[in-house]
Amino acid sequence: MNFLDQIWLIPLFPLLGAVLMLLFGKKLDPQPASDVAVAPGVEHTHDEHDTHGHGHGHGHTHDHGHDHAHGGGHGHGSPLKILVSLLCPGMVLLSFLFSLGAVMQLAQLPTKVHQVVQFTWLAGMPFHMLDGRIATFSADWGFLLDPLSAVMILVVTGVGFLIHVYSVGYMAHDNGYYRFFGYLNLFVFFMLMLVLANNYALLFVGWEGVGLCSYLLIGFYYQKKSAADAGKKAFVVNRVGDAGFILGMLLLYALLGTSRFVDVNHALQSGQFHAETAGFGVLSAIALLFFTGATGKSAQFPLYVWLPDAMEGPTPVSALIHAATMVTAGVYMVARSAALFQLTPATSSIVASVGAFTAILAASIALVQNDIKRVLAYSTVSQLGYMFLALGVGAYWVAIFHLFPHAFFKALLFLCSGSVIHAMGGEQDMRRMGALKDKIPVTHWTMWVASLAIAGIPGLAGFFSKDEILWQAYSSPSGSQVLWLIGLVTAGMTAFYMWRLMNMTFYGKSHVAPEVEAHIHESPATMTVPLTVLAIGSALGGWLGVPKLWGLPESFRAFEHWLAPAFAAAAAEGEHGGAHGASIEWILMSVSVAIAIIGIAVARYFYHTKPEIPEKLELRLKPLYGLLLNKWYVDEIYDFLFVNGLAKGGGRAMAAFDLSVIDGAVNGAGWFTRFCSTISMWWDTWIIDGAVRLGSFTVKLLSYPVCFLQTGRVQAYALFFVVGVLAFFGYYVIR
Amino acid sequence: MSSFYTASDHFVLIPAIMLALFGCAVLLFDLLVEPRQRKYLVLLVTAGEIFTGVALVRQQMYLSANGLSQLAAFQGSLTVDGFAIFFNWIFLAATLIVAMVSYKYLDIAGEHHGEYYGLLLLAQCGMFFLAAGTDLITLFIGLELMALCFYVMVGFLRTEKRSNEAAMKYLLLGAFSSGFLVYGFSVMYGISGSTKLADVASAIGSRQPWDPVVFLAMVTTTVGLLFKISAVPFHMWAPDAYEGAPTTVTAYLSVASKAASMAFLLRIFLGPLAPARVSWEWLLSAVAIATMTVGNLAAINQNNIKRLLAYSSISHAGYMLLGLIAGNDTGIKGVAVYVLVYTFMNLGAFLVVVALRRKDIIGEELDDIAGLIHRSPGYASLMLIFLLSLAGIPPTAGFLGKYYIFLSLVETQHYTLAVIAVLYVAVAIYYYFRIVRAMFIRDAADRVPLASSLGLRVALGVSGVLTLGIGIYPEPFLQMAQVSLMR
Amino acid sequence: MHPITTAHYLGLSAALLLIGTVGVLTRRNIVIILMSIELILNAVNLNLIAFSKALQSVNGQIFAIFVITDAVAEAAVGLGILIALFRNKETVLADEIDLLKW
Amino acid sequence: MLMDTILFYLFAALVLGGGILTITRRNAVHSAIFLILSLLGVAGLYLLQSAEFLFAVQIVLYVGGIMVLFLFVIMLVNLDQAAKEKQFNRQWTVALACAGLVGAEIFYFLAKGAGAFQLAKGTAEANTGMGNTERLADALFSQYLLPFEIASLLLLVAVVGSVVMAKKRI
Repeated sequence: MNFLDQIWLIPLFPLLGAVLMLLFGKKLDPQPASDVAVAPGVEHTHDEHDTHGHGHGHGHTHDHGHDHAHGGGHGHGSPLKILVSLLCPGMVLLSFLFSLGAVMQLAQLPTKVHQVVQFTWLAGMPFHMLDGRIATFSADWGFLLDPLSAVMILVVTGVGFLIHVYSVGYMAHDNGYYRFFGYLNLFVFFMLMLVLANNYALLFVGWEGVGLCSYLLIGFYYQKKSAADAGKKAFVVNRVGDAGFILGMLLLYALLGTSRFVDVNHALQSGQFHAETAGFGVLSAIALLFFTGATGKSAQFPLYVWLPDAMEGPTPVSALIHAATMVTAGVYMVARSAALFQLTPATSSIVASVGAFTAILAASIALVQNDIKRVLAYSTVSQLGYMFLALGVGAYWVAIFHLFPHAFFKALLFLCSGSVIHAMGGEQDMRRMGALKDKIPVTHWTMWVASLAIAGIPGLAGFFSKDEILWQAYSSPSGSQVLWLIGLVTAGMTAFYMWRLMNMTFYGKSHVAPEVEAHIHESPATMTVPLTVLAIGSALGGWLGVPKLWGLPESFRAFEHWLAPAFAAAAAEGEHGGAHGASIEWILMSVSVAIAIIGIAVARYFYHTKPEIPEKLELRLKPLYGLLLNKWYVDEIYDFLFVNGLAKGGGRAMAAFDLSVIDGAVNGAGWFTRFCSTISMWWDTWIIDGAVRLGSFTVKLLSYPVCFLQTGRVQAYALFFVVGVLAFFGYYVIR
Repeated sequence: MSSFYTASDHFVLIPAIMLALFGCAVLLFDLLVEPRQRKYLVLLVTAGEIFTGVALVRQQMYLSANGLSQLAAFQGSLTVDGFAIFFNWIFLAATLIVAMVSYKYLDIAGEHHGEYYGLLLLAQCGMFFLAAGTDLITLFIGLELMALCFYVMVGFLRTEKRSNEAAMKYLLLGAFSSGFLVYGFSVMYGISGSTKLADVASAIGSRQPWDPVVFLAMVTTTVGLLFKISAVPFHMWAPDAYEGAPTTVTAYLSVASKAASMAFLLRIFLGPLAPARVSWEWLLSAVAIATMTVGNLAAINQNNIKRLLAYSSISHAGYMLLGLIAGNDTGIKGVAVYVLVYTFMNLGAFLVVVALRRKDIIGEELDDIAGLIHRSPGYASLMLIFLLSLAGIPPTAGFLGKYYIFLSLVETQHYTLAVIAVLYVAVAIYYYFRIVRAMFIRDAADRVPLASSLGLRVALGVSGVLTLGIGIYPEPFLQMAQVSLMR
Repeated sequence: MHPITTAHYLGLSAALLLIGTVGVLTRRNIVIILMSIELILNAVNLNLIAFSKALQSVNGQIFAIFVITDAVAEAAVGLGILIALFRNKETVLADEIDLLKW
Repeated sequence: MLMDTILFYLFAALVLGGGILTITRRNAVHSAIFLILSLLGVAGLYLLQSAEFLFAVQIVLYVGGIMVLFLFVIMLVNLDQAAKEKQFNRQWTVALACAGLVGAEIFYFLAKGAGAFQLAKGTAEANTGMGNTERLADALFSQYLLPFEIASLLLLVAVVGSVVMAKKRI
């Protein structure tokens, strides 16, 4: 079978699943709800009476069912439900298999590019491009499989399938089971459209579609107001980014007269356009607008605010959408436009700076979060920042390389956290966890692998990609030591907060409420098997991109070779590694490993060896959040110096000395990080979130005067009419 | 002066004749049928539309067979061209869909009278002349024919205060604005000595673009036109009329009347006023920005779905104007496409509101649509499609409309307008998603499935399929929109 | 005394338009608002007739006939709606019908 | 010539005076009477401009038809109550100012460009020897046949519409 020409089937399968679920799902719903849905055509007056009774009854069971969403309710295993459980993951599995087939066949092709155009979608009249030439632009329903999209579809369908399987277990007791899978399948469809599109307009279809599904899934637990709010926030913030994307897209058309990636790249590489090194030209503007879109979708500063809130959705959703796939759409899109960004150093450096800034900002915020999913959410933002850093310095394949294992280990982390939450009966606060290691061993071990991977321990996936990013940030012509340093600090923080999470959750003393304690149980096999598979991926995924330095056979650098044709332009002027000595690379690598280990060690020291330190700090700091920053600062120094160091030490001066030198250093370091992250938090809550709120608030506020113009008096309307006429006439006079 | 009603005149006029004929037939049959059989009048309307459709097809075929771009009749009073046929299809679809959903709604409201269908058809007849008229008098009379039907239909719930009020306001303002419009026409006549659009165009073309009298005619005409498409600051009738009118009429008013007025506006601006472009381009830009601003901002705080959609349709008028401002082929085609897709998506959204109406529940508030996904997943999914389309999210049809408009702005380097327009799309999502949120992310007050009738389901299905279909495979519709405008 | 020109008629028409507008904008009684609209339409007719004369073309007069027709139709429907409104609300004052707002 | 001038000013005074009184009288019946007066003035001006047919239409239709309709409604809805209320709304000052400005601007445009109207000479018949009514009929049933037919629909709608609106039970 020729998979390559049947690419269109890959997104079609999940679409089919989604349509089936959303149209007929209600009938499959094992809940007694189905008896309420009398055949919709029945005349209304006829059934009004008895449905009222049913409606009430059902409303009640519904709420009841939801309260016990995780608590083991009923309705397990009805044949229809099993059908849903088989159908939806099955569709994604089919997509995965087709993707595998297509990618394998793609590998046989000499050009490694395969484009299939189904039919024309947007056709236009001939129009004048910016340079005056006439072009007839068109966008097709067409698919492009090249190394870049190949990686993406494998990630989307592969990880997507595992998460679907996981969801079968995770959502087993939830109402709206069918709805959940319908949305999830729909999401996979749009995500596949996004990555398989052969032009920007079609990419935008997927781009908006995934946003919509994200919205629906974040708000899935609609009884929670916060969930509904979070969904709206996500959508609105994304739309702001999208505005940039649309404009960029249109400007690109007007400039090049084409929308296909292949043609765009060809045009950009034809030598007709020169790199805009001197100033900020139209290419830079387009790139910047694209990047604006990417910041929205991929949660970069300043549009990242929606992602942490998005954690209100069910955990598999967080794993699939808000960690592994959708949020990488921005990375993918920028990588897709590599030829464009290559020509626009100014924008590229903005990308790199924003990426680096986001990475460190989010990491510092993650340091103090107590909600297990929020830590991971900020971690995601931070890792995405890494990817943009790589994109910004021109290391496109490295960004995709990081995206790939990140999809594994971040999905795994989320799923593990979901498993923890599942075990804890819905508890998400890490302060009420602890010592879960032996109770949920599979979850623990898989999460352990993932944490090591994200922390950057050599041998595991995260190490290779992260190290490559740091190296590129340092060595690339557009990189710098500063970027590297930021990346390095972020790496340390990452190790710290991940092991803080591990320690608070799995090790140490148990803080679990007794009534919850009794029910802790390992998740069913549908959940643990995906975890294990992802753990293997997280462990081994990095070996596709071993640093050249290690001198291993070229097959260990498969990833770079695979992607090379996609970034031909970038590669052409790449190979800059030679400029720097191998020794520097070794040193940097060692430093990054060292800082990862230090981060882990500090976290372990804080949260395992001496758990009282953070608690103390916590206690001290908590009441001070609200106080003025300066005052707090003074108080803290006072406390630290006198209460800890002197007053407590008192007569035991020697012991005090020991304390202040050894512990003090540790405390100081901890205190400093906390200080920084508090500022970050403050910044996040008040400035960034505030700006978003201010934006929506202003819009709402402006809405009032506009409404109040509408007084209801018809003559006031007529007066406005006359004022309009007056203004028009006035325009003539003042012209 | 020899033969004043030729075969060719007849051929061009058939669609209007059919509409008028069946309109009168409905009025007559209404006297013959029992009150509870009135819903069969819909069949009569359908028959009328079929005949009209056949006539349109014949005209279309005649034009293409003879390689004509247009066919004038009545000594140039009426012109059938691609433009007119395109818009007439829109009117036809809108009228048919509205007729199909009306009987149930009016039954529930207790005001099911045959006159309603007659007025629907006669209104459509007026729209025919708006789209096909090329003479000031024809256009004016067509406009008034349409408007009068709407005044009555808006007030059709005669025992409801809000309906009375809406009709009264609409009539007072409508009559006032048409006074200005026809004042402008009179000045145009004074300038050219003729009522034919082509003569007016050449007369205006022979003058300076900033000629004071031309400007006077332009402004007074423009305000009348802008009133009809509910552009700011002449929009204020729209929210009130939309809210007070029976929902089916609101649907009709918001799409068919707007489409017809848009056709009218295009005829005037691309015809007689085209030479004076420099003097109206800025005016329309300001109006478009104001329209998008007011429409989008005011919609945010609405809790009544009809009112919210009313403000949203005001903002859509702003987008449509942008295509005219851009003024290149893409822009004009963009307007045509926009009107087409707007028809189906807006109609669809209102139809779902129609479905919410029950005996004792008016069903217009956001609370009434809450939890629709649990009550009627099909309706909720369709509504989602309509709202996504209204918000301009691909691959729905709404994206297509916005897309061409924005593209034309970028092509003609109206960057500021493009940026503003795109940003307002972001604002729009905010209020459309209030409805989505109510439907999907809230619990229903009760779980009674929506009332529905065969007509309603067919109408919703058609709107839904077209809203998605045009977005996914727009080619045939784009071909239709290759309107032959007088350029 | 200057001979009467088209401009005189146009000025008179503009003045009548103005009066009608003021009536629409200020009078509370809907019946009188409708009368004011009649004034506006008559202003238009004055314009048309004046042009018709000046241009020696009968088209303007025909246009005026249609404007009169329209005025009649609008008045009839307007008064009908007014009666329906009065039946429900017992008022004919324009600023007292404000159920629909904001 | 002089006669024309005098008559013009006479009718103009009638038109404007009637108009002003229409919109200022408290009693709606008085308003209606002054409206008739104003419309009669307009009719007179038609005559001056040699639009005899329109003169007749104006008298019959407006003064005979519409005015009866108005008076009828005034009786029907019993305006006594309304007559005791304030007759101007709260926005009247602003409205007057705005309307005045618009009027001033229209005058400004007319003053600037009125002369231009004489430029366009009608292409139509100058003097065919036909009377006004005949010429009108000629044009109405040839060139303007279509709007004439549409007008019948317009009137149909007006009849149906006003019946639907005004009748208690239909």
